[in-house]
Amino acid sequence: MPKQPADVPYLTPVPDGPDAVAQRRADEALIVDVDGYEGPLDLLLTMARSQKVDLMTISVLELAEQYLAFVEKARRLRIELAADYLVMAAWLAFLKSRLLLPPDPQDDGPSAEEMADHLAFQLERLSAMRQVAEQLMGRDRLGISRFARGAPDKVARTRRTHYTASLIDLMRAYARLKTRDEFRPYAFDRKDIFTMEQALDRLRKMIGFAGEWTDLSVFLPQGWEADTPRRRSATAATFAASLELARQGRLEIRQAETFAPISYRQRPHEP
Amino acid sequence: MSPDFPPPPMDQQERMVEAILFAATAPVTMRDLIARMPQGCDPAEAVAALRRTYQGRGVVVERLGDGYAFRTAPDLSFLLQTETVDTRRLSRAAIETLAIIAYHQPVTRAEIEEIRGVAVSRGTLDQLIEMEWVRMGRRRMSPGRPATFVVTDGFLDHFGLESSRDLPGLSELRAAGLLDSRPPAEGLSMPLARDGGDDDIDPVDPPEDLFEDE
Amino acid sequence: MSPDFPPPPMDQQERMVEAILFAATAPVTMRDLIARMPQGCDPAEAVAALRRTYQGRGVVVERLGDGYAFRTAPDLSFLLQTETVDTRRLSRAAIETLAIIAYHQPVTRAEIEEIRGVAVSRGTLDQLIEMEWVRMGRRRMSPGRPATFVVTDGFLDHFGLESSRDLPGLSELRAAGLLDSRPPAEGLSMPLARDGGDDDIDPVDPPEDLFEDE
Repeated sequence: MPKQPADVPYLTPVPDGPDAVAQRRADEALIVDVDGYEGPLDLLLTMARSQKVDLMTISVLELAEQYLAFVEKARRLRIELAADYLVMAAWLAFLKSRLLLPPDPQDDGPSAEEMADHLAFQLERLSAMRQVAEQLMGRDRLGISRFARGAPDKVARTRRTHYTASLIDLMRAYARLKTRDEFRPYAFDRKDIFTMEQALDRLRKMIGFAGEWTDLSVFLPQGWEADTPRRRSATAATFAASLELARQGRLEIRQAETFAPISYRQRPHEP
Repeated sequence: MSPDFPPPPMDQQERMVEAILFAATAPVTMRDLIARMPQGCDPAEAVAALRRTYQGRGVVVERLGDGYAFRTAPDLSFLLQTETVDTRRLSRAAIETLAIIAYHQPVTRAEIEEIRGVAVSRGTLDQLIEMEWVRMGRRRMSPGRPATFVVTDGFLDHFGLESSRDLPGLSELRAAGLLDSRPPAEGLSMPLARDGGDDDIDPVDPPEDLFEDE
Repeated sequence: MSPDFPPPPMDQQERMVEAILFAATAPVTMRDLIARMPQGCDPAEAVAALRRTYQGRGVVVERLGDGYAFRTAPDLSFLLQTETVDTRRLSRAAIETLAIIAYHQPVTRAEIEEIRGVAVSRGTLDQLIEMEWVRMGRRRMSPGRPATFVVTDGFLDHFGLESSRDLPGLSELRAAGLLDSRPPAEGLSMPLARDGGDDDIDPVDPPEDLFEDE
């Protein structure tokens, strides 16, 4: 059942006649005061104070009516209220209707009483914050009641920067400069390096002939056994290559114990 | 100084603390005192002695937050009004916001707005931060990780508080349940109209680590 | 205040002078004190009493020109100095310039610039000279008689070199893998070749070097 404006008790009729002007002035004075409020909650707090009771025992219903009357007056006077005042009015109208109607057992939201209690709590909390803010501002404040030293001594702050660099930094810097000119695509000397690619190539070709277990050294390239660094490189590369071929299932590896010679043979074909 | 030297006698240590505190405008922490005094000194005892010496004098040693500072005795303020630096007048909104931060810290912007029932303007928080009375605290571990605000040592100094536990009326407010963070249940909370102005733009989030510390 | 009131007792007057001198931004003259203290006070006597009180303390009341002010006791001035030592790595520009001087000395600024391929800022050379790692050498007997730079004994000392001839040569740099500027292959870890890494990005380039490097 939609409510008609006339049903709503707080909508007082606009008075006619000479009284109207005075009434209008009074209303305007109230409304113009809106600028003095820090939002709708502040306005509600001011209205609540006029009930002259403890905020916790305030009649929220009465407060809601007072607020709604205020908003209605503003509307009548064609004074635009900020959006938050109107949102608050809508919420209070809702709260008010909830407070007046018997509770709906189907509704599992907060009860009207809970909403009203929370509003009272908020008003009391805001009021308390106002009070402590005042107490705070009334303290012996620095620069007002208490003063710091007016001409503090300068604490001489000497900052010493200690730079560090190591010889390796220096060498790297120089190397960086030098390589800028003579950029060599590959500076590493690989004359004595037998690569894994080379070893793979070699081993792939040779393993076909290794039906019996054959020692790793047999697979080393010619001329690489004599010189130690070259033999080491060739051995490492060949071993790495053998692992790859074993993974591919092309050969088998055998070693009797740690550090014993390693030997290979071609993986016997499945019968 | 080598640790083998005996520390200076206590009356000398008191003189040292006196000189250091006199020379500074901001409170000096115990750590600073330890760092600046010769090794083996006991600045805590020297500070205690100094406080006794200055009891009832024209300037007194105050404990402010983590530090100590000389401040003129409040009863003599009438002589010193000419020294007053013209501090910007704080708006009512700023004062209220400051009080809410002090009593509810760490508090998010949304919580401040819930308490005041209005949007907190960007300028208000900026002003408090610029005055170095408020700073960002840890982010809240809730959806959106909102920034929180806390009061600073500068706030404690300004209002002559040893710590934020000494805020006037704190225990009464707490006992009355008025400092409980009561997240309003759905539909319980009063509406807060957000006007579309730039007031609503969240403060530019600083790189987290800068403000993460307590 | 009416002149009929008796003046405050002298110990109160002393407190007043104490607070006024403490809070003042400049020495306070006797005239200022007379103007600011309640009528009937005797600031001259109060100042004298205050000076006696502070005799031998960490701060003392001094007469400075026409006025009076608190000053730190001269023997405690050492407390008002703090020295902080920052350890910083040399900027890339500085270390390269230093390397060129070390390897090519005596070398002119124009030559350094030619090798580096960029202008050498005055600040970089000044810094090396101030660190006493580089000094001016003989002037070059060429048009314009440009100054040359050489490394100092302090440099040799710091880098543990007996003479600048002990600097590793190019072939040794190459053997150490330092001349291989090939970027290391993906996933191939070469302990020695990692050097390029953080060395190249100097986190703390002093401002003068910011625009100098390529």
